[in-house]
Amino acid sequence: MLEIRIHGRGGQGSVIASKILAYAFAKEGKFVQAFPEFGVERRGAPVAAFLRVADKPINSRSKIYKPGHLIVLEPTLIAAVDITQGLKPGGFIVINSKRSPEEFKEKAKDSTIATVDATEIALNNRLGSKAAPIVNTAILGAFAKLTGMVKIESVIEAIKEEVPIKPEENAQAAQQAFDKTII
Amino acid sequence: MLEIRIHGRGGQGSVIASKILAYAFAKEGKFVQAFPEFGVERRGAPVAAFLRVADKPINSRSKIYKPGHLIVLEPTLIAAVDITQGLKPGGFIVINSKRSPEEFKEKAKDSTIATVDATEIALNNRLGSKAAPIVNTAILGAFAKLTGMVKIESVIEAIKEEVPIKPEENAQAAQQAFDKTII
Amino acid sequence: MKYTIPKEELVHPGHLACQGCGGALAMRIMLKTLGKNTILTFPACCWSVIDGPFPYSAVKVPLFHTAFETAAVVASGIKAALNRVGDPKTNSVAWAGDGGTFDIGIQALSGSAERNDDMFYFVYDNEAYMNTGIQRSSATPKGAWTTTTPVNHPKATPKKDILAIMAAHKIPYIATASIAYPEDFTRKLEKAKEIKGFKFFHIFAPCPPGWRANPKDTITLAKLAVETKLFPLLEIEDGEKYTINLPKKDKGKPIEDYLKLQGRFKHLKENDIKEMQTFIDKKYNRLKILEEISQ
Amino acid sequence: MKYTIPKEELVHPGHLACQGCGGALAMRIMLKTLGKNTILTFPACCWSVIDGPFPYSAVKVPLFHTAFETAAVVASGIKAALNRVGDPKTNSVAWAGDGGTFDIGIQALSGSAERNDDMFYFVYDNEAYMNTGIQRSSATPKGAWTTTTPVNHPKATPKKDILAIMAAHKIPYIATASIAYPEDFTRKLEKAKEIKGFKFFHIFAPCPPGWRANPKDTITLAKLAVETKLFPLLEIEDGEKYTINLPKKDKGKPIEDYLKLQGRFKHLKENDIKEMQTFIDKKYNRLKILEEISQ
Amino acid sequence: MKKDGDKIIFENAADLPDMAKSMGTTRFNKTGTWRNERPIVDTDKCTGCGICWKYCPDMSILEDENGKAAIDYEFCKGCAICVEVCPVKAISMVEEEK
Amino acid sequence: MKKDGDKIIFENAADLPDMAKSMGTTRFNKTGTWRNERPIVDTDKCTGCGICWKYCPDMSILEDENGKAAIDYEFCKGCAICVEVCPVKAISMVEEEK
Amino acid sequence: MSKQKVMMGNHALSYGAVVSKVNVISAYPITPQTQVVELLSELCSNGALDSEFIKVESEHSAMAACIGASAVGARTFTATSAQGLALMHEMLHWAVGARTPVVMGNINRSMGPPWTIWSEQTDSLSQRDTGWLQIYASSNQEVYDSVPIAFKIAEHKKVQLPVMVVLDAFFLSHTSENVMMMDLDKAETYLPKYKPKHKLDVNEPYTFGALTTPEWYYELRYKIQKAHENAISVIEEAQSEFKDMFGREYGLVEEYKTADADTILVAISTAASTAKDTVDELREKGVKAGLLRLRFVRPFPFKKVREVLSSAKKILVLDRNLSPGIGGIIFQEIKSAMYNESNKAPIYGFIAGLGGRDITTETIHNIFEEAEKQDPKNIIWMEVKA
Amino acid sequence: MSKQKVMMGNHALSYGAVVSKVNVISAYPITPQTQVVELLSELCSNGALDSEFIKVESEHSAMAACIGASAVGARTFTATSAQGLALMHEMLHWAVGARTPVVMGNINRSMGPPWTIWSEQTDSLSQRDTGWLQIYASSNQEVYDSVPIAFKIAEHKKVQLPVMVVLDAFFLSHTSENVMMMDLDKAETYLPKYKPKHKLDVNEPYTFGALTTPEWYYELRYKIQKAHENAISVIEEAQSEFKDMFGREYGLVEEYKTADADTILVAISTAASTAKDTVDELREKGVKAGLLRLRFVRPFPFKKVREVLSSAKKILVLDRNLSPGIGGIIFQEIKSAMYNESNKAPIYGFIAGLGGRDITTETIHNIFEEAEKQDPKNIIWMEVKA
Ligand SMILES: Cc1ncc(C[n+]2csc(CCOP(=O)(O)OP(=O)(O)O)c2C)c(N)n1
Ligand SMILES: Cc1ncc(C[n+]2csc(CCOP(=O)(O)OP(=O)(O)O)c2C)c(N)n1
Ligand code: SF4
Ligand code: SF4
Ligand code: SF4
Ligand code: SF4
Ligand code: SF4
Ligand code: SF4
Ligand SMILES: [Mg+2]
Ligand SMILES: [Mg+2]
Repeated sequence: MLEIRIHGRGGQGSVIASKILAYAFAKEGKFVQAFPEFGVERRGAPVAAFLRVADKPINSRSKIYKPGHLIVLEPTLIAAVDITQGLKPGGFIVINSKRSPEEFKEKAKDSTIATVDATEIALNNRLGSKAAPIVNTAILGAFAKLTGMVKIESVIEAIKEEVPIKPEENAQAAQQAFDKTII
Repeated sequence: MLEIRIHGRGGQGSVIASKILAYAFAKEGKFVQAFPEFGVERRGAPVAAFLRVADKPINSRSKIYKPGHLIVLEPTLIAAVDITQGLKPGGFIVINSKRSPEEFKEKAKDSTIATVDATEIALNNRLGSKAAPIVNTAILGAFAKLTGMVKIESVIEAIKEEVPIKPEENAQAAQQAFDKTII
Repeated sequence: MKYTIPKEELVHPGHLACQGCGGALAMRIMLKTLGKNTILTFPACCWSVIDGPFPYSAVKVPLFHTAFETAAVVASGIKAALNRVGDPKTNSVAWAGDGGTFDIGIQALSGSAERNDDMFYFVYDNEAYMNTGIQRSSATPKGAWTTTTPVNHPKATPKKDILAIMAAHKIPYIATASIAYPEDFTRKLEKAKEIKGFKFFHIFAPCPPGWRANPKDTITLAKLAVETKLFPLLEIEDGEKYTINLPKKDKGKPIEDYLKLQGRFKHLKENDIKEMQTFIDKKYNRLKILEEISQ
Repeated sequence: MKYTIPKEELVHPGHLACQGCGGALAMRIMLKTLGKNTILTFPACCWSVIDGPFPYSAVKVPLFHTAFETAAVVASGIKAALNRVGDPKTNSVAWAGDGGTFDIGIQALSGSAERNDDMFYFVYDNEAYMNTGIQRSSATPKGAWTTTTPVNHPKATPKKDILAIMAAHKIPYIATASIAYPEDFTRKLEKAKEIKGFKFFHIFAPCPPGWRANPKDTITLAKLAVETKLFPLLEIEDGEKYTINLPKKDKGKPIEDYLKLQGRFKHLKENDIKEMQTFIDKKYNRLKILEEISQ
Repeated sequence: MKKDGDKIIFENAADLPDMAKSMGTTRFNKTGTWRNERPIVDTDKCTGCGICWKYCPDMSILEDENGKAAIDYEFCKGCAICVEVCPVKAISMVEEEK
Repeated sequence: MKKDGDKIIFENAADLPDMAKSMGTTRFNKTGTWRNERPIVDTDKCTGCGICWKYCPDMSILEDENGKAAIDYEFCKGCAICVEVCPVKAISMVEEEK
Repeated sequence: MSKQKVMMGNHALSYGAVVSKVNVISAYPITPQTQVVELLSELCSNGALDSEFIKVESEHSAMAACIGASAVGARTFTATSAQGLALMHEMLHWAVGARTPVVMGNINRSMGPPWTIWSEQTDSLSQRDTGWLQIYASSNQEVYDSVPIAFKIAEHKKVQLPVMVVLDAFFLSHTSENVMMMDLDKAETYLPKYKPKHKLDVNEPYTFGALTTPEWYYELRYKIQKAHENAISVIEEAQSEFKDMFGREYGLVEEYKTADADTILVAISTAASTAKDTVDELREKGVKAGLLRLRFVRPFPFKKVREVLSSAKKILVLDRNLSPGIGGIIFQEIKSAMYNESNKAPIYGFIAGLGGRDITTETIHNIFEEAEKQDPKNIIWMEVKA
Repeated sequence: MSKQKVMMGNHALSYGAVVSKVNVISAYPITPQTQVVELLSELCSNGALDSEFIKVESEHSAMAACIGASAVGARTFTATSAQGLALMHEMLHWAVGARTPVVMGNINRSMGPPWTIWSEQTDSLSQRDTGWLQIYASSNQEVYDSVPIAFKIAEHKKVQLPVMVVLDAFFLSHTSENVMMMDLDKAETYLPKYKPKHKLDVNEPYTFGALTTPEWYYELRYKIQKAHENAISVIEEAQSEFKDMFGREYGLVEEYKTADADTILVAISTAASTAKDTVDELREKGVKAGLLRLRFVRPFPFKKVREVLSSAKKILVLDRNLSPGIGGIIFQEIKSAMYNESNKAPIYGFIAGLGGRDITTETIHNIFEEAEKQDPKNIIWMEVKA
């Protein structure tokens, strides 16, 4: 069973990212659970979302404490919260950042890290504004690239079906991120 | 155990009569229960009230179906409702009426009947108006006289303590009724 | 016989109202005018008893008895259902007492009014909780005795101004009506039938036992309420257009005429009565001004 | 530094309001003016979260969190208790959102107002249920998007006129206030402190996420609401004496200035905006008339 | 469910509707028994103006064959409103038999 | 109940009050982490008029020793209201470190 | 120097509040409770009771006002019935979570629809999961005495929970009985002024009821459960002190001829009182019958119930209430309480008297008879026109 | 031609209303239910659902509006949670007495105060005495499917009672899972238009709910009890028809490895789902564990429960709810249901997860372990910081 945690800020679409990714997995015949942090977080405050993926129906309906993999929508969070809390060794981490993966290496020595400048990609596709870029779709492309767990085609299909506003642009952002991911 | 039923019209004070009589009995060391008909009767509609009296605490808290004795505040009711329903033979009946007890004999052959013109007594004591005389205290005097079960002094004491408006006049009415009761 | 209001009766005799009940008469007039194509909702109030015990009823149209605080919204629900599974032309009518309107039902009422649901709301105002035995409501006038406002502490605050509250909701039609003026009441009902949206009627309905009055004086009292300007007959359209129908003359009868027929005001001192008169005059003047500025 | 409103802070930083929350600022101003001798009651609203999780709190005075529909009456209960077992001079203050005031709490509010209980009631109006994620309330303006009034069917009925409703209750003091005009707000609070009875404040409190606005524009929006006459600053005494404080000039800024900063109005067509402008002008004129006739 | 005149008679629970659905009318309830006094119409005086009819809360004013007011004693509760409102004083109250 | 700076630590149920009675303050919650951008005061421009102080919803404008505005970065959420309201444009937003 | 009066249950309840010197009352009228609001209004206005009476616009507000007042440290009282109790429901939960020791009288009336005003315990028993303590009285004397006892329990530092004093519509509420009145001073010795452990106080400002995450909510609930468990001994103390001062003795339950009984009937309220006569009659016939009346339904007197029923050969439960789907609530409670016990005597559940249908000594005779014929798995309906 | 979607429980619930072609919706937002009102608003406004949505000012009004609409013969739906459900309480009783087949989603959230938004079943279980049927789902597929099933049961002439479809806050409401969608036409074949037996109709004008004296109120309540009893077979039929049409099978209860189990855990909702993993793990270790999930709590599936538990040597009940004074509600229900049975295996009651505290497979392991050490007379609190 895969267990993934997504970090972002309230209002950035971490939960939607988890849902789209879940849908992409479901399209490939998987059983999925995607859920937000169960809290009252406000816009701006650090938040998380979660995802379980398995080959058979998932009975366990409790929270995820030891994720195998991480997705980080917002690099400033790395200073603000302990993103690797409970992280199992040997997993994947995707970070929205201009920087190279190596620069994050000390955070999680046992993990394979990739970075992508999802912010730039989002803005290039006119997703959101400079103050509030919409990076949650782009980063999923990077996740597909880094992990190989889900096909980029499934991610793109899921985006097109699930995102009501600018589905094409979002899909394109995911594809571009897929292409530009630095591992 | 004594079980008594009082007949009147909504607004005539049958329930108060039952309470005062209960209090009079209580003053003589009895255990009592006084209660109205449990209904939604409106002013003008025929209503009833009830009274239980015993020498020891009364456990039974159900209604009275077979009263031993009756008190009738309003003679017109005799035509309107079956006042002797469930009445046990051999009891007492007090009726507010100008007429003689004999005229009611056929209604309850086994009972001892008394009449008193409580309406006139009430009006003489300035209790209520002609359209709505307050006869509920006067008739209790007649009850004491007819049955001998309770002393007129107890009735009068109870009236004085329990009736907030014109207690003296009400007490006097009871005494006069006591004196004028025709058996 | 001359019939100045619709002849057909949609209320059965044998109902359980007290002798001389103003609320019973109000229903009689309302129902005969609105007609058979009407579904009624009653919250708890005297009319839940007047209607008669199961398996009997006093009304000839469908009636749903509902919880005390829900009259308006149940009528909203009924209307929504009529729009989907019935005849949208059927009138949905909430009929409530002052307690069910001014107090415990005001929230649901405010909600239905805010949504401007297409329905009628009638309050028959007897100025207290009568069904439970004469406790104060917020419709009880200042100074009145009730069993919860004893004569040594009669009601201290004035009657809640339900008309102003409803007018603030900007609903299309508000009217006052009186059982003493059935033709005026009928005319307003006919007018309201043609209006889509929320229609609110405030009906003055004397209650002999509750007011410690003689049943025979019910109509006299209702008439005096209008003639003393205590309860002017009026209409308010869209919350702003005021029309005063009655009394015609600005100088009304003195309020004593009305008070002296009722035991609930017996304890009032001369000064109290004077204060009441001032209050009435002031309120009426404000109505007059509101009427003027809406011309 | 120049302090034009009381300096002491009775709200702690670290509270959980979103960036640029108008409601948070409203509380800050209110509390520093009313002062420490105050007991607060909050029903469910953003402030139940802003206040912080147990065992923490953002306010420096006693606070009782209560059920959504009960703010006013809990404050009434608190006041009654203060009269018997505490200091009758302590302010009892209900602080609620527009949903808790215009909708689910209006009945309790109406009850406390009718009894003229000696207390303060503040509604910070962000024009929707924000705590639960931007659903329409009856304070949502006509035409606005919320999650329950989607853009193809935006809110169809106008904002409920809570001022008129409260004025109909004839309470001693009603005021509007804005976070953009703290000195005006503070002045009104000082005035209200001296009045015995029910005091009602309607505070305009922009909400960046709920209005789809930029947090930095919170004050700008609040100011524009006044300047466009959408939300005039005023006082109503005894339900009848109206005083308009601001805007001074009768000709306000056009409503577009206000609308264009907010995503919730993005879908509006030119005609809709025109209609809104007419509505605002008409309403303001009526206020002017009410002010005139109360002189 | 059976009817006995205006009365409704159920046999048992199965015979009842599923909820309290009233199929009878309050005509079962002869409120004429509530009266202490009864109204009497003086048909000579009565002009048939219909005012008493209009104000009776108990639908107890009927029209007789001459267009005059007639009382339905089965239901009239004796409130005397009709006496009060009749412009020609054609109705008066008399005591019921005791 | 123990305190660790602004944090409150309970041992167990017995250590809790009987109901949710809050004894700590929201200062435990360092909302400075919420910022993507931070306000910077240009003390040369600042006149100390107090307007930014008046409008900050987060009590995050302090007064420095010269009577000028200073930001409390522990709590400032970065809404930029202060930037907007400053009459002399003495405050500006800069990006937080990524 | 106590004085005898003859008074209806509603007045007994009101005078119970008077001897408890309540500070704040908030209530709303409803049949069959109206005499309570009326008498208390009268007493507040003529000075016999020095209390604020907040005349609210609904029962929901009545309970909310009481909770607010209680949170400041006032002794608060209200009374209601059926629909009113149901309308308060959210606030009933609230009073428990807020730990406000409000005392409320509830006059048992059946629930609508259809409209009804007659006695039945469904209204209060269906609040059994809210956490209120519940006292079911079976005489007006007990109603009167139970109010100060209830405050003493509610306000106890180990309890701090609201208490309901419950009485049957009409059978008590409107029935006048002999009641011995307490001396006011003596009552104050029994129940001194309320000194709250926690309260809203500007001198020690705290916030109550803030959002509580999964971290501690669980433990706060645990403490409520503990308070129920603590209440048992607090009640025993409060009632023994009451006996010492006023001579009248109350238990968590009332046992009537249970000691050697083969068949024990479990019941509450006036039906339990009436049942005593039946038990006496059965005893005369040589039947070893007994009666267990639950005076407290919450806290549920597990220990007492188990003790009393430990050697019964047959247990009958009479319910004047219905929880649709499972039958009588007391039936369920008793079966559940007895499950893990060694006595496995069959427990029979009887429904009777819903909607105010009378429960007479004959009804109870019939119950004893039916128990001989019926399967305990069924819900047994007495005198239903089936 | 059913389509797979990944959706949160709140959307599954909403789409359940869509395939049921409801006529009237009235609801009020509350966390964690808001996505239901939001999605249904959207669907009503874009024409995907042809229904009136009455946007009321409170949950009390939401239920009242549904009752009014249902009385006219409309199919009506609402959804709420915790405080909202509690605020409806009087109207919950009303819907039952009026026999209006409203269907309501309830998202389980713990009750305040203190404020909380997290999962716990006390809100809906403490409505157990109102007479509503209650379905507790443990997956979003089940949430979705249960709505049309609920209407089919509710509207059945032998039932005519309102039904609650209950799901856990966050663990289902906000968790997106795979859901197979129904074809709209097929759904309509399964659940045709509602044809009420009784309704408000100007052509056949009757009065509903008039004051009912002790003469017949008792029998009307008896009929409600009978409707609960009838519901059992109606449910079985409705669910077998559902299986035939859609291939998904539901029972009154769900049995998981109970056939030969020595120790059976009884639970509801997502905790029961999680427990399956624990059962599997225990089985691997050779422990004969089993799970009985109550899908229906009302009508209470007496026969099924007794059957499944008839040969267990130990019965454990897991309650994510608290009825203060007695502990877990399901614990009480199960003990009561088993009392007069021949299997007298001890029944242990465990409380866990109140206020949203997580219940993991480990929690359930601990429960199985604790059962070896504890006395069944106690309420056993799991993972409480006592
Ligand atoms: C929730 C609730 N509270 C109280 C009652 C009791 N009750 C029934 S009718 C009534 C008074 C109604 O007063 P009003 O609305 O003025 O109508 P009236 O009886 O005067 O006709 C009251 C208090 C109730 N049925 N439900
Ligand atoms: C009885 C009840 N229904 C619903 C809710 C959910 N709820 C909590 S806050 C809220 C919205 C409050 O809106 P408003 O009063 O405008 O305050 P805001 O959140 O906008 O500050 C809602 C619907 C609740 N707590 N209780
Ligand atoms: S109490 Fe008053 S309103 Fe009620 S039925 Fe009698 S007269 Fe009519
Ligand atoms: S949602 Fe709006 S009102 Fe609520 S805290 Fe955020 S900004 Fe303030
Ligand atoms: S006395 Fe009253 S009830 Fe009888 S006819 Fe006249 S008005 Fe009607
Ligand atoms: S009011 Fe008088 S004149 Fe007119 S119809 Fe009646 S009885 Fe005849
Ligand atoms: S950015 Fe916002 S929070 Fe920070 S100091 Fe400026 S106004 Fe205050
Ligand atoms: S508003 Fe500008 S000038 Fe005034 S104190 Fe703030 S930074 Fe200084
Ligand atoms: Mg009234
Ligand atoms: Mg709001």
